[in-house]
Amino acid sequence: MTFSRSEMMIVAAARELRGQRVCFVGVGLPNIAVNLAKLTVAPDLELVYEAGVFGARPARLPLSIGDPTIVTGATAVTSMFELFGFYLQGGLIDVGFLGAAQIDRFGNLNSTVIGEYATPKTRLPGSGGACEIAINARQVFVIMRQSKRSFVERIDFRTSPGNLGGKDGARVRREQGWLGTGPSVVVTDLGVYNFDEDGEMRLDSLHPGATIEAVRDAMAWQPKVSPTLTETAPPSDDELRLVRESLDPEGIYTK
Amino acid sequence: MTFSRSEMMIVAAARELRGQRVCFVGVGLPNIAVNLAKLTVAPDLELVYEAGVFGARPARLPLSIGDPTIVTGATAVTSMFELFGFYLQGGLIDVGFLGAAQIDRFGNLNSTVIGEYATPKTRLPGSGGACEIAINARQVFVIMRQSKRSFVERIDFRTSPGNLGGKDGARVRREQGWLGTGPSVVVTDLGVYNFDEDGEMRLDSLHPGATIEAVRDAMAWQPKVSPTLTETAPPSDDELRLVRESLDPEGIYTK
Amino acid sequence: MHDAIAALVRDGDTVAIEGFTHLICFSAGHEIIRQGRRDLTLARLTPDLIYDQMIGAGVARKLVFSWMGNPGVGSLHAIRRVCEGDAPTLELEEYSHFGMVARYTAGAMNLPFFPIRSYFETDLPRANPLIRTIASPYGDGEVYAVPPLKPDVTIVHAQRADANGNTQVWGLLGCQKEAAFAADRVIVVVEELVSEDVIRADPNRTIIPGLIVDAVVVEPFGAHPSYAQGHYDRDNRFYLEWEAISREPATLDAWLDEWVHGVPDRAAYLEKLGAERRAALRPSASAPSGSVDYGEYR
Amino acid sequence: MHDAIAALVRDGDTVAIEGFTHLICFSAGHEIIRQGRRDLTLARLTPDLIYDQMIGAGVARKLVFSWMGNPGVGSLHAIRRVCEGDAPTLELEEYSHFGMVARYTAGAMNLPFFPIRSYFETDLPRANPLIRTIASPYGDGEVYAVPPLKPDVTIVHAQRADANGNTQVWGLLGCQKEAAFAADRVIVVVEELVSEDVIRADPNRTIIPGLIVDAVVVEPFGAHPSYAQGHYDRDNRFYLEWEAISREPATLDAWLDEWVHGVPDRAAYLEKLGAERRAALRPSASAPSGSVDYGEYR
Repeated sequence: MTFSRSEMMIVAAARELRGQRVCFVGVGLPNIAVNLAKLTVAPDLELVYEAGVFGARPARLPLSIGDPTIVTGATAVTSMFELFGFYLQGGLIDVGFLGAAQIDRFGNLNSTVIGEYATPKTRLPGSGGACEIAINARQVFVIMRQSKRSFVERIDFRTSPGNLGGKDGARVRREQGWLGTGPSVVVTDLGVYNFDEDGEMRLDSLHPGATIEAVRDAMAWQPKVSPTLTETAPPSDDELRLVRESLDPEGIYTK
Repeated sequence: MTFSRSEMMIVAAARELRGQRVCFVGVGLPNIAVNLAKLTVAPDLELVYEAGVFGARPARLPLSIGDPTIVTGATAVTSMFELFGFYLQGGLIDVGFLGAAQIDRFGNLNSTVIGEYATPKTRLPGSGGACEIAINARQVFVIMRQSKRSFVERIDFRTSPGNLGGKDGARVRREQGWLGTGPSVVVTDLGVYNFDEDGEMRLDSLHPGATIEAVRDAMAWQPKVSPTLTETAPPSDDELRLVRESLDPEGIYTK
Repeated sequence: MHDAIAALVRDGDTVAIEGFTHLICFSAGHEIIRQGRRDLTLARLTPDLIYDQMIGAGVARKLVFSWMGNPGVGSLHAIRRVCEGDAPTLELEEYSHFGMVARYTAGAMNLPFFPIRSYFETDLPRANPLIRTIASPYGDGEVYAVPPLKPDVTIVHAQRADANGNTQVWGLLGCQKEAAFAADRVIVVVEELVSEDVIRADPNRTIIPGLIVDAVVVEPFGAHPSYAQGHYDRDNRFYLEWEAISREPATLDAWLDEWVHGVPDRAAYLEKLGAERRAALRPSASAPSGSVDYGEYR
Repeated sequence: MHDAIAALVRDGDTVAIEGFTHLICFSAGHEIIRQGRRDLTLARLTPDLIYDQMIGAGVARKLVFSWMGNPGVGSLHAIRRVCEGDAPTLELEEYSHFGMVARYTAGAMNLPFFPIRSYFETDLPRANPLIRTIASPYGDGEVYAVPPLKPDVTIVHAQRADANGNTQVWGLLGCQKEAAFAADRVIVVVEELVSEDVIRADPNRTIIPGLIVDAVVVEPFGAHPSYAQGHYDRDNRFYLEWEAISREPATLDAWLDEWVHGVPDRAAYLEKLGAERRAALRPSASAPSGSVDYGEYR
């Protein structure tokens, strides 16, 4: 079957969840990716929704992070104090998903402002729970579409810390007692990146049809490329069917 | 009707609750006094049980502070985090009741040890919630039977702060931002004490049959006596009937 | 609602209409607009459409928040208009979700601060100097502190309460409890007024005691276009439409004229919305919790 | 129970059997005695009879607590024997109720401390140097801090759970949730094992998610002589009898021999207790919570 770049991105993100246990879920792309993973590579994945739901069994694709369909039939509903305090800060979350308006080569993220903080060109939503996920989830997966405007040399505001200045990132996290080890994967519409020993993004896999030139055109720095760069396996018919028929039948996120 | 000294003590304590709104309840004497007040002088009194119950409607006299009868039919049950954090420390409690093994003239209380802390002659229960009630309830009422062993010159351990060193008590409380103004009444089996402007206990009312000499024989210091010392009105027949028939029919606390 | 807002919400107050996606009391926000309150400080984790409407209507001078967007849809344009560019007219005080929850919790507990493990190595403490570090007294490093938030008024929507304000909620709990205990005054707005016996049958379900409640308002569908678990669904169509309505001051004003100033109260709003649209938002079937036994102890 | 304790409770562990007067898991305590664990640090707000029995049996070297008594009756004599006089053999670490709750909460939240407004002008910080002052970073004075408490094992008794350990409780909640989230390992002991559907019908009733539970043990009446709301009452007769039993080492040992070492498990204990005594503890009538509607959203 043919597939869109968004579909490839979702499928690639879902596959990264193999072997993971507890995932913090936001709405939109991460929600679809996580639910696809649960139906395919990670049947035992436990989902924790930011709105305070554990063990959700949504009867439809949730339209917002607090859709009533994630509550009915769930295992547990908790206050946000407990959700953020006991589940996230308490260290129970293995993987948190983040997106942002800007990312730098070390995986630091901006979802607060474009321009100066006091007089912004564009006022973005702000942290929400993002800075908490970045610090307290054991690992962070990033899903973002690539462009020169979003993959930048310098982010305008650091909302969610990634590997900080690169080499020193792991040390700072350890010394300050963070539970999270930071971003481990960035999945885009063009490829999949991991982080090298300097804490810098490195292109490890190119999606079918994408080229290194297309990747370079869609980011503001010269990316490191793995010597063993591979091509991402295209979405299988099963994966596509699940996305199209069950997870996003109206194509809200995947067109 | 004739009455016991314990009955007089309970009735006198209940009468002190006139006009009060929200009362923190422990089990035993305070429980009976508070429930008597609700049936007589303070029908609108709201009871908050230390175990986490608001608006209890016990179908029988609760045997312990966590008796299931205070739960069934209550208005709200809360975790202890909320009970102590939101209700007590949050400032919603108008009156807390305390007893102790020792009290001094300034209303400081000991319920921890007799003797040295590390090698005690008698190990008492400890604070429980007492130090929190003493600091955070807007006012504290004390109910204790008098004796030279319990009304002492110097308490062995300060579990619950009263008026501290006397004069300076109110200032220290204010400067440290305590919500509570400290002890306002001490009801014993012999009389009722209030606190004077120096923060010292002052005998204001003698129970029927008690004398100043009996009071002096039952405490280790020379008590101040109000120039307008009165005699406590004896328990009315109604008050006694309520105590004997409804609140403590087996005479556990009132004999 | 008119009387509760008139009596309890004053110009210059800090007001929190809480509820995380669930039980957002739009009807109270609309009444505040109708009564023309000014200079409010509005606090909420997610300003959502209700604060976009209120700020678009000019009731506020300041916003305290953690995530500003139209969830699942896009932007809050009325708010963006007054905080972007060279001369923002709305003051912002910004935290993260947990920071806001911790602030309400500190307020409810009468604590001078609440410690959390957020904000490390971010620009947020620079943007908001009230986010400060605090050293552990056990020699094991620093965490961040946020200050207590004590609203003058917290407004909570709920499925049910009794006449004394004892309030029960199921589904997402957000931080309504913390925000209510932190507040000086509390307004509870309910889908259903029930007898005391209904509340007392299940005391563990009570999240707010009448003790701290100043007014109980009965307004079914008062959380529309957000939702009330078991009563009605989120009206997602309206959330989508808001994107266009809020994009221009003129369309926003026209909407306010029609749907807020143009109706005297929630009942009129609901009539205007129409029975059909309301019916379409009802759950497709019931999903009963089942009953547990507290036991009689005599 | 045998297997859960054998696998999850080790010599030297810090163990918290929580439950404030309600749902105190005596059966787990007895199994720990039977298996001869040593050098435990026992944590609990109110040691109650269960820790008097365990400390009398010699399993512990240290007690972390806030109120030590036989509630409504008198003293815990076995504990007093080892902590009074010139050569106490039990180490005590003492807080107040809220201090203990705050410690579990800090443990559950991975905080280095929890701030509370207790201990001002008392002798408690002198008696326990882990109670320390901390200055507010907002210049408005000092409060006290307590350190996190992270038990190696927390044991919680509950009315019901599913096979995955998703646990529901009604009635007094104590601080079981905080103690469970703070722990490395969690054992849940229930009156009734229910299907997942029962739990999922009322997700707001779940206080502990299976995610943090290592073992589920089904033992009806496992909290006797404490109680389980809706299932059975406190056996006050036993609390009264304990006063005499615990007063002398000989009577205590005889009781342990008969009721702990002398029975292989809880079923045998209950049989020994007798059907009549158990029946007398049942609630006099049922008091149903009633059902609420979560609604189906498809």
